[in-house]
Amino acid sequence: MENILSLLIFIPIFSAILLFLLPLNVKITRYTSFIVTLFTTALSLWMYTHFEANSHMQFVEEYAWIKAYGISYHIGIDGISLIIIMMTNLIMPLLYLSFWHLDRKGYWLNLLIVHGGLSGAALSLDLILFYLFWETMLLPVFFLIGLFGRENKDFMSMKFTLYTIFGSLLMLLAILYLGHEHHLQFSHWSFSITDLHALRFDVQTTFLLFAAFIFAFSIKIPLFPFHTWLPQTYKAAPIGAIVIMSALMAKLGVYAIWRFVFTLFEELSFESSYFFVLLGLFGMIYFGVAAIKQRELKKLFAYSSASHLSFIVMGIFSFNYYAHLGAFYMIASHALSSAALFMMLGMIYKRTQSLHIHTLGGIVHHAPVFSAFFAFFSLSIVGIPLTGGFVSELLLIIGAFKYNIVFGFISATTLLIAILFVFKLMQKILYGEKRLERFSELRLYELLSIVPLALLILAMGIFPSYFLDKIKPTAKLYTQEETSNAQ
Amino acid sequence: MIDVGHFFILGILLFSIGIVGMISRRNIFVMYMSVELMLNAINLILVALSHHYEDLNAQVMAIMIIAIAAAEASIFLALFVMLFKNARSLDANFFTLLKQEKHHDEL
Amino acid sequence: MMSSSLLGWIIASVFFSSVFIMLINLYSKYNDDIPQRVYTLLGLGGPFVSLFLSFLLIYEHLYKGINFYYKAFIWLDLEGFRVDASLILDPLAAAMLSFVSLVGFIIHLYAHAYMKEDPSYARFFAWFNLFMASMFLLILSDNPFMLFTGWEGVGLCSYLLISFYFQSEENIEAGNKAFILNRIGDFGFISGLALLFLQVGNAGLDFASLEANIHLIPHSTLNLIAFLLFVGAMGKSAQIPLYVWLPDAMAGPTPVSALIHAATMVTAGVYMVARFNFIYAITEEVGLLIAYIGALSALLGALIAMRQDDIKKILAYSTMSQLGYMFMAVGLGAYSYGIFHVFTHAFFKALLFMGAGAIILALHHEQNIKNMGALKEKMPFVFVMMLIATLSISGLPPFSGFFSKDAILNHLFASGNYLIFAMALFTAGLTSYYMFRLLVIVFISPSSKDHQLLPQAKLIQFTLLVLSIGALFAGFINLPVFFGGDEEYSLWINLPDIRFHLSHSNELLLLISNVAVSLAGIYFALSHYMSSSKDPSLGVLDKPIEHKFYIDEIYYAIFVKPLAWLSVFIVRVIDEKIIDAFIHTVSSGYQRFSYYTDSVQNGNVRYYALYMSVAIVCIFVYLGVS
Amino acid sequence: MIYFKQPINSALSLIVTLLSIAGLFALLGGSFLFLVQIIIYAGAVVTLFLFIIMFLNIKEESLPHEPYKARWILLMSLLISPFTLFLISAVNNIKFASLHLKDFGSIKAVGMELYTNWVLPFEMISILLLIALVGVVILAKRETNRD
Repeated sequence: MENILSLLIFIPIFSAILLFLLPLNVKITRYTSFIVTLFTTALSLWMYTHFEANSHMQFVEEYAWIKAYGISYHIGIDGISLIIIMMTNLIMPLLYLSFWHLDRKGYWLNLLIVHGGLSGAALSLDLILFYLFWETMLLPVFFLIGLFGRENKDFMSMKFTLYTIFGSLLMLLAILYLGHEHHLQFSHWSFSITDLHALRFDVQTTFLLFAAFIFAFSIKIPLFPFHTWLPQTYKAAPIGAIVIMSALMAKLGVYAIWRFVFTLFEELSFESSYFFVLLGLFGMIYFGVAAIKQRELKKLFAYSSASHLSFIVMGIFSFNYYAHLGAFYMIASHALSSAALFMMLGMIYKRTQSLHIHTLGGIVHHAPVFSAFFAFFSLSIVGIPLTGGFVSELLLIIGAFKYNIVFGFISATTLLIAILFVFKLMQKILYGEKRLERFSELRLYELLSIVPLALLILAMGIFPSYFLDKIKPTAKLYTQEETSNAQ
Repeated sequence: MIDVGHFFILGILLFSIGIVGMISRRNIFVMYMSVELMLNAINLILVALSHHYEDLNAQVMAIMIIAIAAAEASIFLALFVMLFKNARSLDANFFTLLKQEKHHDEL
Repeated sequence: MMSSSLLGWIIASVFFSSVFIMLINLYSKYNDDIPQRVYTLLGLGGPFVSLFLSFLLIYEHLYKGINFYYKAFIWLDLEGFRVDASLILDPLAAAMLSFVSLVGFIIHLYAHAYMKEDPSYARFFAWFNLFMASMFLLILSDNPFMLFTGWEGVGLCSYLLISFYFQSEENIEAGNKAFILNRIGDFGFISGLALLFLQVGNAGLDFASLEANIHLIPHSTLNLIAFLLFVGAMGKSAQIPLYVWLPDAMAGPTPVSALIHAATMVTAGVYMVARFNFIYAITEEVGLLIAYIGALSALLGALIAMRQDDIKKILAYSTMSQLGYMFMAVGLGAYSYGIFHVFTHAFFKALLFMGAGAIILALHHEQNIKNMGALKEKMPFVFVMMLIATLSISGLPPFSGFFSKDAILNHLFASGNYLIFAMALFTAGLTSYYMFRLLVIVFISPSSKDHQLLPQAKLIQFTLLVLSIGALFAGFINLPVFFGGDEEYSLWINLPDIRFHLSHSNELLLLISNVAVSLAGIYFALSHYMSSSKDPSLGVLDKPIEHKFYIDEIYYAIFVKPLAWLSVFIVRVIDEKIIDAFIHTVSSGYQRFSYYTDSVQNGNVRYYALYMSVAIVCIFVYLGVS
Repeated sequence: MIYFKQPINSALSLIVTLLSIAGLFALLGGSFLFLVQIIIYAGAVVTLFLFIIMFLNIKEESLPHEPYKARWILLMSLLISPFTLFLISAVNNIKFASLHLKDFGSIKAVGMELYTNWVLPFEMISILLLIALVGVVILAKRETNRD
């Protein structure tokens, strides 16, 4: 199983191409793609068990690809990419399951391609390769929104795509510049981050390159003030695309900051940490407050996601062990919770054709099981103890206090921000006036798609130690480096 | 004394006049004639070159051009007839089918 | 110290009974109804096992004098941050455990009778048992993080149970309010924990290690930590300024009010302060603050309770007021008295609520005392029970409330904080006044209506009887020296109390004054309400008291409205009008640019030729120049 | 030629120009071209032109309204003058021999060239003419009046 990472990336992509070329009907496509994702999930679980708890890159594969320019096929996995990979592979089959009724072939194919793109982006250690996969996962989302979205989907898919491509093009420029600079300084081309790590620039160049990378990633995450595509895109996008964007892609932005920005611009990241911690905290409160008065559920959770992601960014820029671990853990726990929530929003939409708070209400009278799960997942994003969210919030708050006591206090308001809208939301749509004529209870496949998530969230809250063991060394390694730099 | 250079100069002048006529006038007939004028200017230069190098190839080329011009003239004129029948106009500004319809997308 | 997995089973039995009820209940939504006795068996069996185990362990603990502990698993183990999921049974925990499990089980029995007809019987017991599990975890945990887990758990269950009757939006609002205000407290709590951890956490996070290292923290930081932790207690125990949720919390079923919002959960704040006694013992400034807040809350609660008409709200304000007493005690270093008052309060307040519940049930869910009256003949048993509880809360000897309240008042006086003492004493008078007002209006004063009463379940009467024994005699376990006892309870709990010595004559004087103030309150209440249920005027205070000093309105104006406004402002103005507008201007700038370049390509071939020749000319000019 | 309002005037002046050019061809020794120019251009093309102009029977009002014709021509001349001047100055720099009339470009010589080295393009031109012929017939026959 030396090539397990490549398998994880290319099995979905190739099966998507194959399914596209073969004249199969929707049913077979659906079954095949579901089995493919189950297979990758099994592979990833195998990899998880064989992943050793240390901070080195594991399962590394490196082949020269375009030799003349030093572009190589270089992939590997460490603690933080492990999280992304595991989350991707856990959520994807469940996502398929929750849309079992959907009869559009393109939907499944696009999801498979995004799946491969996500895995690829999370595993690449070569900047060009990374850029390739980064865009690979963007285009299917463009199609998903454009083909299966609603309302002003055309406009929003364009806006989303242009916005993110604009960011990533700046990043591409920066990547090319880095390779070129490597050529100048070491007289051969390379785009591998381990090589580029050795480059040194003057202050201004570093700043510009840093800004280009940060710009690309903060659009994807999104950070204030690059977030305005988010609520409208979520409103227009189909649920599958939202689950991917919110649960996985946004996290990938954070991951990319960690993997590339911190590696390449270690000192500058450290020096600018104050700014980003502040931005993260500001974003957390800003988006959280914005969510309070949202009346469209997808927009509401869009702001809520943004709030949590800002919080995660605060964590990784705090540069200490606890904050890093908390941020990692929140990447996982929030991915699970938000995936589950958006999947449940999809179920609501399927039943009522509406996601506006005023049209919903009193679901609990019709569907108590549905309400129980919805309430559980809502509470899990609030960070109730015994859910993974609590552990991550606790670690992040401790990390923030360690960074700066005032920021610590601000970060502790995270306990308040989310509940302000989550509880109102539960009141309006689950309880409250009985506005819906009927609302059918969860079906078996829907239950199957969310129960694993619920169990995992609980397990993450009750036995965090078990999950954290694998990622601890990665988080520690970086902070040690950072602290030694600080001294 | 007149030498080959003067033929060149004449050719250049004719060509320029052709360009000026082509761009300045809106009458499609005049525009077409300006094109013909430019072709002839080129022919003149070709023949002058042929004389200068004492090489017949250039003359053959000029013959080709004349032949093509003849073919082209017939098609042009057929088109003109059609255009005039359709639009009752000889105004070049009137025929702007190349132009794209202006429409305002969002964004 | 002795390890015993039974400790874990105290929590696990209620927790699993809750989980099983939940699962069976969810399963039943797809299939036929499950007979109610399945739920009853699970719902009452779990707490019974817990009760049995608790008393087994407490008995062992008392008999052998050893503490028990149980380490389930490592919850978190990071470098320098190790939290075990471990439990400990020391005297303080045993003291809490004893009455929580006992009162909890009794209220479970009561709830079984009370909720029998409710279609959501199963849901109720699922959450009730989950609450018990969280409460046990809160009490038994041996480190602040597990305590916080239980702390949040009880808050969550409290939310779920307050909004139990979710058909009405008001109840859900009340639940939301409770949870949000609790969360504000948790904000303080978790900040305090984070600071505490960063100061001394590396040496271990269980209470014993924290206590051993507490002297390493600089005093100012410790003050901050102590204050932040107390903010958590403010939320949970409904003290000023975070008390407003407690009266609204009465929207839940009455057993919930009895168990959660009177006997157990709200006292968690007091328990927490007592748990952290090693911090509060050396931060006198914060202790004094706590005492003042407690005194103000006690006074405010008592004042508002004077003019409430909803029977459960009166009791809620009274709870707030009694909690104020507890905080006065723990703030000024009398931890064991505080816990002792928690202990006695659990009995008489639970009894009051359950009596009130019995009345409410009998009167077809009528809660307004002005619509009641002259129930003494119709419900003599309940009347006696309520009378016992009322006498107990009023602090008349020999009822349990007397001993605990007297001990606190004496301590307040002896500590020399006469202002606090005066407020507490005045509150004591108010307490007996409003409690007797309630009692008299409900049972004695003439009623305009003739109520058709529902018959009383035997089980309810039995549970009332059991509690009334507690309300009567619980006080004797901490008999002060003055009465010939030796404060066995305080000695057993073994907290670092600050002791002041009062002379015998002073103690006698205090005793007389305390009782006299209570009697005066009773006298005023009786003299007024025996004949009519109309409230006498209090002059200028009438309006503010009736409107609860406008606190809800003020909070709404200061916090809720601006926040809602800000939210709309962010989305409508900042996001849409500023940031997005900017981005759209940039992108539509491209569009406008393309509009102009587009008009160059006007479809007119002549112009194309023109552009071409312009380009050619440019090239030639360039060639000519160079 | 480019200034006349009526296309027929322009066409007539074009004939004059073409004939003059034919004379110049003769001066340069292209006797065959001289003939071709007169026969095909002046004889066939421009005649066809005149024929069409007359056939269309263009009225005054259907001529385009060109109020700024003179201005356009002036400006274009100015615009194009650098191009022209540059080329002229370039040509002036080259030393050319004076005209030496020889028997050069006779019909036979041109014919030899055409049927040996240029035979393939020549044949292609013929096909092109054929295509043009067919195209014109189709265009002219098409029912064009859509209104």
